[in-house]
Formats: sequence, C-alpha cells, structure tokens
Amino acid sequence: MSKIGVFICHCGENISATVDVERVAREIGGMEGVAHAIDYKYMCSDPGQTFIKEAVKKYGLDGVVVGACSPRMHEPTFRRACAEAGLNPYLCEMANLREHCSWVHEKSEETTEKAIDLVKMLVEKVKKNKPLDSIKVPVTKKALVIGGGIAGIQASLDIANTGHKVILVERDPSIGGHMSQLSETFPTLDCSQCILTPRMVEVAQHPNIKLYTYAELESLEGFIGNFKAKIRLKAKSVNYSTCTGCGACIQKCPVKKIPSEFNAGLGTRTAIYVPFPQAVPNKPVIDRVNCNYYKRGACKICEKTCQVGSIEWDKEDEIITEEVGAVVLATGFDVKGTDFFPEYGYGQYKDVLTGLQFERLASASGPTFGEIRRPSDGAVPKKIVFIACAGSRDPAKGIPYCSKICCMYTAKHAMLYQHKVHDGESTVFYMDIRAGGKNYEEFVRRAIEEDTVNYVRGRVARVYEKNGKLIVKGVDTLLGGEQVEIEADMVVLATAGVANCGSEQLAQKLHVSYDPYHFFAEAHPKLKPVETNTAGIYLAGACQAPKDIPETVGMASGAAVKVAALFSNDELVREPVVAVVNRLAPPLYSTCVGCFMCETACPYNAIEHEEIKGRDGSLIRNSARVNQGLCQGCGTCVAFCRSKSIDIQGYTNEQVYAEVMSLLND
Amino acid sequence: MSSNTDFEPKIIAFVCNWCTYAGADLTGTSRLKYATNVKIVRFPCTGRIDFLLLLKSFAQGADGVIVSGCHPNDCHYTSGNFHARRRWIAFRSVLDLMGVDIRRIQYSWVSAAEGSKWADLVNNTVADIRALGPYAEYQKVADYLEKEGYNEEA
Amino acid sequence: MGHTNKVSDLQSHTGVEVMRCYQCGKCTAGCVLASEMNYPPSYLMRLLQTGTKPNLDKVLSSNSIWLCLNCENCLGRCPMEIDIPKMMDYLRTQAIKENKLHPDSKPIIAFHKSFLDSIKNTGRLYEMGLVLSYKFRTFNFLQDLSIAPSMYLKGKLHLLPEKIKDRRSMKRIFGQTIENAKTDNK
Amino acid sequence: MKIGFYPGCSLTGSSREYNESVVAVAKALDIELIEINDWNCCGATAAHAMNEELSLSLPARIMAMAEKQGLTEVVVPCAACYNRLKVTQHELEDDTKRSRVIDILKMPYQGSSRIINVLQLLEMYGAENIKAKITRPFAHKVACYYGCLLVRPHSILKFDRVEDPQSMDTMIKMVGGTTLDWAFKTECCGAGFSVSRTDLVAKLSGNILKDAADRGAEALIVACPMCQSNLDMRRGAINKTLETPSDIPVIYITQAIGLALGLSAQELGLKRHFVTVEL
Repeated sequence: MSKIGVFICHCGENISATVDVERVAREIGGMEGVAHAIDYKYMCSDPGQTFIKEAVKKYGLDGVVVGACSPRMHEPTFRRACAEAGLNPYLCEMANLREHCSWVHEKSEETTEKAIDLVKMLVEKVKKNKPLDSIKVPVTKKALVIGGGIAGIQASLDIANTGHKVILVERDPSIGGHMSQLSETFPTLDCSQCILTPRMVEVAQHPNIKLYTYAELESLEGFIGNFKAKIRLKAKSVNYSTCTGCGACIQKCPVKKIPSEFNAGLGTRTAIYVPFPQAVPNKPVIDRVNCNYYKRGACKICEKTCQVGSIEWDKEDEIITEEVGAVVLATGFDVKGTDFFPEYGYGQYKDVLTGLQFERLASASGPTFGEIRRPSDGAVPKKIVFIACAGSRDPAKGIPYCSKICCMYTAKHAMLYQHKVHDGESTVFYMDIRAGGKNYEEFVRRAIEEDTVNYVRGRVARVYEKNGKLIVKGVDTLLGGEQVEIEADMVVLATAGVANCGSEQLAQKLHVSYDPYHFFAEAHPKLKPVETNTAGIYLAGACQAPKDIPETVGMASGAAVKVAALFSNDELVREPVVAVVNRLAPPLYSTCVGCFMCETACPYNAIEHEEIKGRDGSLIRNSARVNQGLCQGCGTCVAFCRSKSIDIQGYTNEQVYAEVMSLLND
Repeated sequence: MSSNTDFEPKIIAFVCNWCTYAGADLTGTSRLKYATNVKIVRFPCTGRIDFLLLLKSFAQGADGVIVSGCHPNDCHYTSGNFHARRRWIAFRSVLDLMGVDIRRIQYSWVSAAEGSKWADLVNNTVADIRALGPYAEYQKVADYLEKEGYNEEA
Repeated sequence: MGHTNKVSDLQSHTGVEVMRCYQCGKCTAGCVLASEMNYPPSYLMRLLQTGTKPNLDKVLSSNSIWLCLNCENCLGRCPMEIDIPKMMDYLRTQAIKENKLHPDSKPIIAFHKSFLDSIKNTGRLYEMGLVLSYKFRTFNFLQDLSIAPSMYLKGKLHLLPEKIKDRRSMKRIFGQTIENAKTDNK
Repeated sequence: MKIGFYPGCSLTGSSREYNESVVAVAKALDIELIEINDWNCCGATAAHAMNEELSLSLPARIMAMAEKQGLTEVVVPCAACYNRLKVTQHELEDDTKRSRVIDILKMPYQGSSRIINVLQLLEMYGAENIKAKITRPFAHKVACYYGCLLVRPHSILKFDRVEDPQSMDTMIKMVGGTTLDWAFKTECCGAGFSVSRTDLVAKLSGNILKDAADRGAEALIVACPMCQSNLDMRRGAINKTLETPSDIPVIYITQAIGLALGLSAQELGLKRHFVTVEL
C-alpha cells in the first residue's frame, strides 16, 4: 500500500479564511494509503518545507501532495524539497486550494468539501505516479532580440556585454524606434537623440551583436535553449557591402513626396531613403511600393548616380536560419492616429496633431527644425490646446486602460511650446494627472506654475474648424461643469498607446500569450514581469504595456539578466513531461501496432520509426518511438493512439483516470 | 422544466495547463466568485484529452463536463487545440448516438487573460446542468464502454 | 454613506449604471443646453452618485431634466457609454410621481400633455387642437399667434382633426399605459 | 417597385411639402409608396418623455399594422418617426417588453418589417434612376443638416457616421450640388421645444443657421420636419437672436432632388415655406 504524505497550507489566511483546513487534513488523513496528513500556516516557508522533508524520511513516504497555491507558483519549490529529502521530485503533486478554491468561493461547507475533493484527486493521482528522471538538453548561447528600439538596443547591449552573442532584428531600415523620434525627454528635458544615438552606434559596432535591419521574424521553432529562428531579410535593393552611404542617390531620386514615417507624416522622403540622418545603418533602402522603377519599369536614376554600383534591382527577400537559446521580444508600441477620433474631425483637420507628430515639430531634426508651426499654413500657433486621454480610458472606443505616458509628455509638450513661443497660450484638458515617478510630479507643477500652462479639468466634446481656427468645445468640471470654448490655432491629441501592428501574429508565431489589446502577457503580473509563459522567451519595453523610457530600459536590462542567467548553464534541465511508447517483454515487445497516427498528430516531428527485430535479426514489426529531445509533451499523440500504446509521463491515462474517478466513485 | 434547486451537479473540467488553467488562476487572483461544483483536471493541452475519458466520466456519474483550452491560433503547442476541436466535432455525434445530451458538455476557449470568462463559463455551465437535472442514463454509457473493452484500470 | 433605494431603482428600471461615470465632463462639454441647466449632465451624474436624499431631491426638482432635449450628443460621445437620455426619461417620470416639479417644467409638461391628448382622442396629432389645448393649459394666449395665420394660409394647418378609424385601440393603449401608471401612484 | 410608407402626422399638416415632394420624387423614380392603413401617431417626444410603455405601444401598433398588410419594408421620411420606430423595434427585442406590448395592442407584432429613412430609400432604390433622370442639375452650394434623430443613437440606427455624416452630401453631389464642410451637421435645433420654449429653439437653431450662413450656404438641406419647421417657421424668432438676419431657405432633400429631376415648385410644395425658396 502507498504511503502518501499530505500537507495542507493555510497560506496565512488566504486559504484558511474560507476553507476549514484542519478538517481537510483530518479527512484526508483517513484515506486509504495516506500515511501522514498535517496543516500548517505557510508550507512554502523554511519550517514548512522542513516538515515535508522530515516526514518523507520519518514515514518513508512514497508520494507527497501539497494542498496550497497554484502549482504554477510553487510546484518547483515543493518538488525540490522532496528531492532534498531523497524522494523523486515527480512523486510530488500540488492541489490548487487557493486560486481554484479559497479565493473563488465564500466560506462554507461546500468550499471545504471542494478542497477535500481537490486534495483527494491528487492523492489518487500520486498513487499512480512513477519516479522520473529529468531530461538534460544543451543550451545554445546566443540570443535573438526582436525590435531595435530603446528596449531592444538596451537588451542587446546588456546581453552582448556578458560575452554572449546577440542577433538583433529590426523591421525598419534603421534601429532607434520611437525614442529616436522624440524631441526632449521628461522630466529632465535632455535631447532624446543625444542620449540615444551613441547607443545605436555601439550596437552597430559591438563584436557580439549581429544586426539585421529591414528584417522580420518568419518563424520560430524549438524550445528554451534550442530555438531555430527563420528570419526574412527584406530586399533592400542596395548592396550594403559596397554602399558607402554617400547619399547621392537620395538627392537625385525624383519621387520626393512620400510621407515620412520618421516625421509621423509631417515631412516627406524619397523612394530610396535613409529614415533619418543619424540612422544606423546609415545606408539607404528602396521602398519598392513607391519607386518609379518598380511601379512603372523606368527611372533608375539612383543607379546612374551611384559611383560604386550598389543598386541591386533584382535582389529578392532572403530567409536565413539562426539557432538561438533565448528570445527577447522588444517590439514596442504604436499610437492611434487622429483619424481615430470622429469628434475631433476624423483626422481631416491638418492642425489637429498626435503627440508623436508634435514631437517631430518640437525636434531640432524635424520638418520645421524645432519651430512650432502649423502644418496647414506654417504659421506659429498663438493658442494651442492639448487634449489628454485621447482614446485612452475610453471603453466606448475599445481602450479602457490608461496609456501611462501621456500625462507626462503632454506636460512636456506644453512646456516646450511655452519655451519656444513666449507670447503663446497653452491649455491642457485633462481628467487626472498621473505623475508617479521620480521628479515627475515636480515636473508637472513646473509646467503649471512656472510655465503658466493652463490646466483645465474636463474632456473635450468636439473640435471643429472655422475661419482657420480650431474651435475646441471643452468643459471645466471643477467649476461645476462650466463650458469652455477656445479658438485654437493648433490642437494636440495625446492619443492612446496601442500594441504594435502585427503583434498578435508575432505572438502566435512564438506561442506567447497576449492580452485582449494584443500586448504580450507577462508570466506573472508581479513576480515574473519580464518572463512569458513560454520558457526562454522574455519581454522588454512597451510591447508588454505602454511605458516610458526609464521603465523600458530597466525592463530590458531585466530581460537581459534572465538571458544571461540561462546562458550561464551548459545544460538545461527539462521536465520529463514527454511521451513514451510502451515496451513489453518478448514476444509482445510493444502493444504499438505501427499505425503511426501519432506521427500525423505530432507538431514537433518527434515520432520516429523503430524496427523491432527478433533474436535472429528478422523484422517483427515497425513500431513508434519518441525522440525525447524533440517531444514537448503536449500529449496529442496519446489521444490519437488507438491501441493505447503511447502515453505521456506525468499525465498518463492511469493517473488522469485515477484523478477523475476519485471524484465520482463515492 | 422541472425545478432542480436542490440538485448540486458534479461537473469535471478538463483544461489545458497554458491557457485555461492559468485563466482560472487569474480568476482566483482577481477574487471573482463562482460555483463550487466544478473541479479541474489539469492536462498539458486539450489535444491530450481523450474523449473516451469523458465518456468514462459520464459512465461513473458525472452530470456535466467542461473542456477548455487556448483560443484558436494561440495553442502553446501550435495545433493541439485544433486537433481537440476536430475530435470534439466527430465525438459529438457518438455522444448523441449513445444518449448523452450534448448540452452536458461545454466546449470553450479561455485564455490566460480571461479570468472573468472562466467564472462566467463555470456559472453558466452549472446553471445549464442544473436545469437539465441529474444525469440518469449512465448505465447506457457504461454498457457501451464495457462492450468496447475500454477499461483504464486494466 | 449608503445609497438610497432610488439610485438602485434607477439602475433596475433603466439599466443605467451611474457609478460608471468618472466625471470627465465630455457630456457637459457637448450639451447644447448645459448653460441653461441648474446642473449640467455630468454634475447631475455626480449628485446621483452620492446617493443621498438631499442630492436626489436636487436632481428631481432641477430644470435640467426638463431641458434635456434627448438629442443624445452626450450618449454618442460618452467614453463609458452611459445612457444619460434614458436616465433623463426616468427622472422626469419620477419627478412627476413625487410632484417635485421645477417651474421650467410647466410649459413643457403642458405641451406633452396636450400632444398626447390629441393622439388619444384622434389617433393622430391635431396641430390646431394641440396649440389651443396648450394655450388653455398655460394661459399664454398671445404666444405663437404670429405664425398661425401664415401656417393656415400656406395650407399647413387643418381646422378639423384627422381621425383614425380604430380609435378604440388608442383608448386601450392609453388606458393600459400612461393612465394605468397614474392610478398606480394614488 | 413597391414599398410601405408611413408619413406620420407632421407630413399631413405642418410639413405637407415634405409629403408632397416625397410622393412626387417617388413617382418620378417609379417607386410605388403603399401607405400603412389606419396608421396612428408615433407618440414623438411627448410619449417617451412621459411614459415608456406608451412610447413603445404607439410605434408598435404602426409596425403591427404594416405587418398585417404584408409590408416587409417601410420608408419613414420623418426623422423623428423613423427614430421612434427603430428604437421601439430595438427595445421590443426584449421578450418581456414585447409580450407586454402585444398584450396592450391585442395585435400580433413580430418586428419583422425593415424600417428605412428617406435617404436610405433614395440610396438603395433611387440612385441609378436619379443619375439617369437629372434634367436640371442642382447647381447650388448648400449645407446638409442631419439633426439628431437620423444618426443617434448610432448603436441602434447604425446609419451613417455619427459625427460628420455623409449620406445626404453624397446625394446632393450626385445631383450636381456642392456641399459645405461645416460644424453643425448633427447639433440639435431645439426639436420638440418649438411651442413650449421657442426662446431656446431660436437660440439653438440660430447657432446652426449662423454657421451655415458664415460659410456661404445658399440653402440648408434637411430630412426632418421638426428641424425644417424650427429653422423655417421660427425664422422670425431666430433672426432676433442673430447679428445679421438670414434669409437662407431650408428645403428637404426630396425637394432638392425633385428640382434636379425637373419637377415644378408647385409639385414639390416649395410655395409653402415661410422663407422664400428661389433655387
């Protein structure tokens, strides 16, 4: 008979407040095969673990069930404790009494009875558990970083500086991301490009970093320590090994009116272009959608201009494969455009801008060289209105969350405007001012008190154009709802930060979770903010949720440390949750009949054919065999097997069956 | 419809580890309340779920079953949930044939971010099964399984 | 501070959740008559949120609920999708029930009543009758006399009402709805 | 082609010219309008300001009558009636409310008739015909005024976009006109306060008229009798609120289209306006 030890945790009061833990321990103690059952305030604490270790030795336990929090939280903790006491760790299971019971039910008889059932299920399961050995796999010590904004740059540099190789993939022709578009940064007002460009250059020159710009991830296969990434290098149409970056082709390109992405649509660029003067790499690509040659088959002026013959018209996209051990996702965010706002003119008014467009106006490298001028007529706006929460905190528009960065950048915008237009009047319509951060509140106060920005608490109902002015219909809710109408020359919307386009598809390629707004999901909201649910894939920056530069940089360094920690091992220990095909004594050898349904079901090509031969070497039959290095343990093969010959360790038919039956057989 | 206010149905949820189990964890972290009738059995993936096990559950007296995993395209293992869905479609007709009301099986997708969806799924299923009443025809299923020689204990 | 039952009544009758309002003021900013109101819409929401008897009385006896034109600009733009016009309908009914009527409501109610009388009797709106009946209700005999003759001359005013055949159905509909509600409250 | 027709009370009285122009244009476009038998008033603002069940029962009777007549599609030119019928149809999707109303009416009601406004009628069944039959292009610069009831609540009506709608503008452009981008397309004119609070109507309608005048509109185009009568019949009161009195006429979309199709001022009821129409 089994000798199972059961340990019920109070979790402080998290479990014991609604579940009668003593009764659980008492009733389970009376179950057949249970040798020892206790309850304790904190099973995960040092004394709690010591109870388990001592009980394993004292009672010679051959199985342990801990009734506590979610196994996703503490399964490794308790398995380690068992291993330390000499019990095979895979003979330890957890019953989820907190997330699945005490936190979701009121204190009642039923709640305690459910808790008893949950523990019982695992006791029955553990009786069928078999000792397993963990699987060791090698680690490829090279990281893939996706996205070359400040998050990707920081993560790449930090990993590279620990001595490991990094592949950095950027979708655009240059790294730099949104930070390169910003004018000055809050709360210090230092120039964004001045602090960013040195890091961009460092990335380009770092011996451990291989940079692929104008490239996208095509697919990712494998698992932690052993990923295989296919990367699409989009055709740049320019040979970078010969191109000197002289820029003559750009001067001569006749297609000059393409809205510049870097200038958020406020300036123009050519068809062969470098996104901005400080780009890394500082070499052009041809935008084939807009190029005369690709559109109409004639032009080639750039080719004639190029002294070194670098134009490659027939270049095609190339797909390369890189083997990496870890992935850092740093794909950033995007902002909603002005066309998202019916009440502010559906984007049809030229002088209604997004915050990002205002950054370009305020930036010395922008289309107006840092002067604040109206896109419509080039005039300096004397009255300007900033509208905070444009689209954010707006469930009607499908964005209920706070975009977090807008309060601060709006204060910065108003401040920059007042510094540049001394006789100007600026008004900020806001709902709340969220300025949590070092020196942030002080920064906002400075805007209000020293730079005389007029802060009005209320949302703007509509904006319309009349006689070259923008009529802003707002309200001052602090005056009991007094309507405020401003005839403005320019309106800046602090538009909501949203997930970058394509993030959903990317998440699906990588099998990481994402939230309803397509931001990537962290593994735990508090304790695992840079991990994803998929081992070996980490998050950095605004692809997880809108965040500002310091937070992004901190998170990127955090992700880099996780990667470095992973790379500090030569081998990884993997859970032995893999499929196995049964092997029996001759003359049966296996119940597998060799139908290979499992092979068709397997997403990892982990099923191999094995010839079973008799003593005389003659072929008895073909049978399936699982390559444990490739198997990821999904178990789809098990459901497909008609002869019940394949099973998955840790979730065998026998174990699952025992679990279910424990609920029903009374 | 008869009133079954005293009837507490026994419902077993077969869920995947990556999406729905984590989603149900989130329900807990968010302290959303739901009925106590449902007990979760954790699987690596809905692709692992053998529908004969569901039959076995009914044969042994379950009143209802929930199967829930990742949304289409979001499977941790690429395609396990698709296999499960395809198998479920085939399996439905078998159930029908054997006299199991398919309304007793709730097939759903709950992601790791959908804590409130899990609470709703549980509460709705409990209400539905309670309205259907206790499952009484289990002997039919038991006989069928015996005939097919499906016996896990062996 | 507990909520009076009246606020939860509002929710159960109309489905409008006043607690969803986070006082952004967008409704007020776009309301065409906010400046005429004792309390503009967002302020009204706040009064309701407090749930206190004095504040609820303020709401019911204000002119705001009567001046609301149900143009639905507020609902169209509300980030929380709060159906303020529906709430106004309910508050007007409550104000009549509790007889907490702001003086501004008098001509408006008189007009509505005259309008409904006309329909009840004939099934259709009898504009001439409406105007006459309204004048008797408000004792405002001089108002509107300026346009009536021109209307008549332009063929826009019938001297006699148009009547539908099935006028009994009108009696029944009125009897079972609005008149029924009145007797309920006695 | 045949289609159900609910004129509503205004169209038989103060807005006769709307009725006349709708009928004339429909005839010119070979659309046969079949009036709902023994129709009643929709209850307008008065009913829903005073009693919810009444406000649902009156429109429900109209639609029940249409169903009885086998009318699967009903055009409702009056924006206020259109709004009441659509909203009622939506509210009565709720089973409790529906059975209560059926109980009051003592008539079957399914809510199966499709309710459309006049712009939808012209868009769906008239566009090609109109283009083919233009004899005198409507070469005027006008401001299309939609008011509240055609576009809100968007979640129920699902007609055009809620701010800056376009369907009427498209129609005017189709018959050779120019339309203004202006700011008061969907601001309220004062609606049902015409009699009870003429002062407020004068103020609100004045704002609308002023913006259109400032931008050089030759006429306002409307599809709602309430808006028309406030802006037209109340012009005397409106002009008292304006610095510069305005004599911009206010005509129905059907009148504008009728003119383009070569129909006479008489047929379109253009003589019935308070503000003289010379277009």
